[in-house]
Amino acid sequence: MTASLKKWLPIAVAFATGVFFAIQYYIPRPFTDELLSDLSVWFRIISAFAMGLGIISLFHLHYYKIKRQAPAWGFSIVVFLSLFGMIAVGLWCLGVEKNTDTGKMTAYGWLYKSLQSPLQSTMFSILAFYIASAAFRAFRAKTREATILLIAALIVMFGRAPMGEWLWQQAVPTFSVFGVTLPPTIGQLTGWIMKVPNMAAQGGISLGICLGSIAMSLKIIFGIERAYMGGSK
Amino acid sequence: MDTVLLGGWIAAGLTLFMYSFLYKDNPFFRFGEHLYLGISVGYGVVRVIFSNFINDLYAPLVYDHDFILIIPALLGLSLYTRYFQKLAWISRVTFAFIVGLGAGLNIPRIIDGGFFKQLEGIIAPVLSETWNFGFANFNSALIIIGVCSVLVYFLFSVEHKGAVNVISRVGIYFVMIAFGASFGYTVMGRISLLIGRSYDLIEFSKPEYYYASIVLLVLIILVLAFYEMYIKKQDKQQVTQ
Amino acid sequence: MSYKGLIINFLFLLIACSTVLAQETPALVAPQEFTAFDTPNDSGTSISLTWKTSKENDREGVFYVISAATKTDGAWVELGRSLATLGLKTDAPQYFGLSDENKSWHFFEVNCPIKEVTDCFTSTVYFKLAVTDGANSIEFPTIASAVPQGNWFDASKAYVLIFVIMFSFLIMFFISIARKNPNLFIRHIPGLDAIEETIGRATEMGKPILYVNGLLGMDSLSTIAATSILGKVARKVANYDSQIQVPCYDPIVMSVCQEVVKEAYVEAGRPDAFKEDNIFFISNDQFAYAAAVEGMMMRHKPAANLYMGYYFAEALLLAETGAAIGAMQIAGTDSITQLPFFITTCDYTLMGEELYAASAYLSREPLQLGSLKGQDISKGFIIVMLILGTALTTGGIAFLLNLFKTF
Amino acid sequence: MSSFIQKFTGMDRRIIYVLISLAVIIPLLLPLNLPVGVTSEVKAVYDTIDNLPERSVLFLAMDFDPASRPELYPMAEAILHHAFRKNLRVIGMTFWVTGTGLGEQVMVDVAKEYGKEYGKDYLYLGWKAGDFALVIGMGEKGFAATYPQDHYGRDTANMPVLDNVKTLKDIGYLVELAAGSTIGTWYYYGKQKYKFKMGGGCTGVMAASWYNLMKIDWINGFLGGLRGAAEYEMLINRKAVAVRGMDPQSVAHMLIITLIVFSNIVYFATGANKKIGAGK
Repeated sequence: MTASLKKWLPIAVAFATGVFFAIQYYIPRPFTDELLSDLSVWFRIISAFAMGLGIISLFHLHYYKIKRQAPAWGFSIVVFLSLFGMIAVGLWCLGVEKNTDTGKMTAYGWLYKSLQSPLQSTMFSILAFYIASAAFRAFRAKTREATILLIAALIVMFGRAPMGEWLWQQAVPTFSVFGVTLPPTIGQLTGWIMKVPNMAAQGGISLGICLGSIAMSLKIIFGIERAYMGGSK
Repeated sequence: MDTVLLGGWIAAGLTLFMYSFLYKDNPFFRFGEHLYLGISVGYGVVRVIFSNFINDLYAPLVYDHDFILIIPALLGLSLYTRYFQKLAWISRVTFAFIVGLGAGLNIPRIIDGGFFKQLEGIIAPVLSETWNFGFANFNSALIIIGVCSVLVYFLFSVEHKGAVNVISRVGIYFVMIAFGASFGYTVMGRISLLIGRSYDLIEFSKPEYYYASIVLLVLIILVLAFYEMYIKKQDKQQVTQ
Repeated sequence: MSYKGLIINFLFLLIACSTVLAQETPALVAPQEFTAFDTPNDSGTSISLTWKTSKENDREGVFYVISAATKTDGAWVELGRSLATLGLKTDAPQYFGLSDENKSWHFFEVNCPIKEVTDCFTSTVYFKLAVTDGANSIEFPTIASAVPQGNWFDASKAYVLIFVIMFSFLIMFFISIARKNPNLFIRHIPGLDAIEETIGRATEMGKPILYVNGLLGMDSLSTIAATSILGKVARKVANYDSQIQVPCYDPIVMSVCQEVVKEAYVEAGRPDAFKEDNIFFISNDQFAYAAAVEGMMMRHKPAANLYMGYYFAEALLLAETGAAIGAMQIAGTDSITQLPFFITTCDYTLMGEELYAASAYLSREPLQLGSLKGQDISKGFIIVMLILGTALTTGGIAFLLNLFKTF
Repeated sequence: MSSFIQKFTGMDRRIIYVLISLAVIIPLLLPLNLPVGVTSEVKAVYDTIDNLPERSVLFLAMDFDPASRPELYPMAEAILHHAFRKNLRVIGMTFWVTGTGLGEQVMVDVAKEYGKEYGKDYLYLGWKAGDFALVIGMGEKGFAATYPQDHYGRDTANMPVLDNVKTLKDIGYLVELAAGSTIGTWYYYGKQKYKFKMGGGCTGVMAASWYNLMKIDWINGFLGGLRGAAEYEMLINRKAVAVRGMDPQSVAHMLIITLIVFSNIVYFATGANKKIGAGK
């Protein structure tokens, strides 16, 4: 009994929730919309509980690093100090970042603004360096595909920079045929690439993704895809 | 020391710590990385406690007697059955709920907003009303060709030989133009981020902040140089774990 | 007053009169066929009013005035004025479709609750229509009424349901075929063929494999696809007696991954080799996660990095660091914005739908292959529809295009 | 010679990093002031706002966080300047809890310049948990019912800024400034059902796919990245942060282009392509 329950209960739950919320879309009743709103609360409650799993995992990892005095275990102490420090300050400030009456930032808000925010922005901005080195390394006209990739990238980079537009204007003479000015400006060319070939590829890829993800949804609802329950058996 | 000044020094310092990774992995970066890890998880925990636990669960349960919320709470708690081998299967019910929910919500919305909208956007006349072939018509024709050939590339159960191969190659060329273009377009976005950081660093190098950025930059470079010399003397194995 | 002045005055009067005469426009006529009805396909919060357009009324400066009451002899409240040149049925194809008829009907939607009249759920509301050009006003003789009702099925979305049913049948059909004939052809996907080689290489080098599951939660289909691939990869890793590390962004995804990898080790007959600590949570802050994984890569120097699932800006942060340490990299994502960066930094990239096809490809289970075949048939169908639709639209027949119109 | 190629093509990436930093910092300190051309997708957003009748409502969803501030904040600034000049009412909110402060800052700062009054001319709803449920709420029940209190905890029910605008159906235009995938929430749970006009602004990386969204009519126009913001600044004739940022952009773009072109010239001129062989 339990063996089959173990197997079928999750599949039944996935089926029921899946079918219900797929059908909800077709029922124009206020209560179904309310249900959908309530559900987002359910979802937040579940993920709140799940956060505990994350903390346990993190704690476990760094606790053992310190205990075993693994190489560079000192940094694990940094994790603990900053983690518990932040939690303590946050609790003390009741999770409020800015006092809306006085407009003053609390200690919790201050920690976010002067520690987490610059760290976040800096990690993000490292992409400026990486995108340059990736372009330098990867954009070699080795194959036909690579060449196309390279040329499209060069045109768009040129066309989106005001200096590129200006240089193009200076360097490329224009003439008029049947009232049409030729050649197009680099900005127009960029716009055309974005709006025509780019759009075609985006359209094709996203249609494929739509089909793939609808099929995946159906497989989940019908219990064909069970990987999320740990294996197909 | 007032908090603005302190905040400036900390922000400038942490920014430079993280950038030092571009040179190589080093203790400054590792400190920044682990600090960031702890702070970010701590921030998340506090948010979860106040907004999810108290606002979404505790308050409605205690004040509004919204007892239906016990169900998600139980689903959430059941995640912890994983730590007991006999009960571990219960956590799968929660997984199934979340996965089923995602699947159910996605089906009609993807079909309507993604699939049909997309098809509607693609179909356009390839000849004008007076049966002329203008630039706009050329573009619509090109889009149709592009979409179809990309779709042919994604055919999995057909061998890509002969005509199918040729068409799918055309599809790949379209894809490459699109990816090259979005790569080129993104360069701008990423450089903007660096500009944003630079504004801040320039701000922090002003006299009001006692030249924080510049002082810290020099200090970090000096320490890194000494660190390099120190490592060279050590056995390499010990530091590259 | 001199006679001269008299003449001038007279002339002025004449001009003034003639301008008035010239501006004399057709008189207003009473609106026709005024009806009120419950708006279809909605939650019962609106009533639709329609009436015929007319040449005499539909011009600049003329308004239709709509009033409502809960009793025929009750207090009438003016709801709104609709400019006579605006407000046609064609504005609301979600209710009335795309018929040409719609051009000759006016349409006005009354949203509930109606201020100062009623909250209107399941109670009859009466409507009066008048037309005015400021000076004159003519009322439609009869009063229209309707009861707003919630509907149980949104018929305007029926096409979505039809598509789902057709698609489900298609997939079911091919699954049943695949059951009988499990050797369905499936084309090569180089990125997936390379996984085996990658694991072998990692084993030789005695280094771990890093598997990243994307940055979305378990409710995302890309994440589900990624965990499915993780199961297949973990099984191979277990066979080779290699190591796999899975840093996670979401605690629920982490738990699922632990289950999946554990099960894979059990299936491979090596449950003892499974280490739960290898699948761990990092942070739910995007860049804290990226920084930590970058640091891990620099220190542990994994032989291979696999990125499956949905990615945001961290894609290039991870993949470029991976390239710098010389790891073999395979990515698979349906995040179109990040694909260009994986293409340029990884050895192999699964694009879009290939991510969803991967678990079928790796497992070769008939159920999965069948659904893949169903997807392919749909793609063929789309191509035909697109070409046909284009041809028809070019010929001036909008039938197929209208079929795809969403409201 | 071949050793030079190896040195160049295998050039230490750290040299590139130094060049990029210089390309950004030097033009920031010594501006060039190049003109910025305006594209049709930005013009579409500008025109929509420009043609809104006075006192109609512009809904500004500022779904970004401090990390994306460099690209999206200037957009919010420029659009708000335009809206307040045109005497529109503005309702602001955010789905990103970490961006709550940014949204408040930009609204208050710009409103102050035009002497606009809080609660009458503009309203900031701030952040609230609920995600798509909030969109459904604002569409079905209305703003005041979904957000009984604004960002400052004041009651929204009787604010003049909400006169005659109860739900999302009544707004003039919704502008979504997105650093992530929130546009889907606005479309699937909002526009698809309540049929309001929508435009937006996005980070550079998302722009390529937003052209597609424009084609399939999710939005009628958008501002793509910092360049989009700069174009908007040109349109409203108020050159600020974004236009200033175009100089370092230009130099960095040219640097990367030069690097790519040069590396390809070296690659072909020396026949390295033949030795290494094609293929990925």
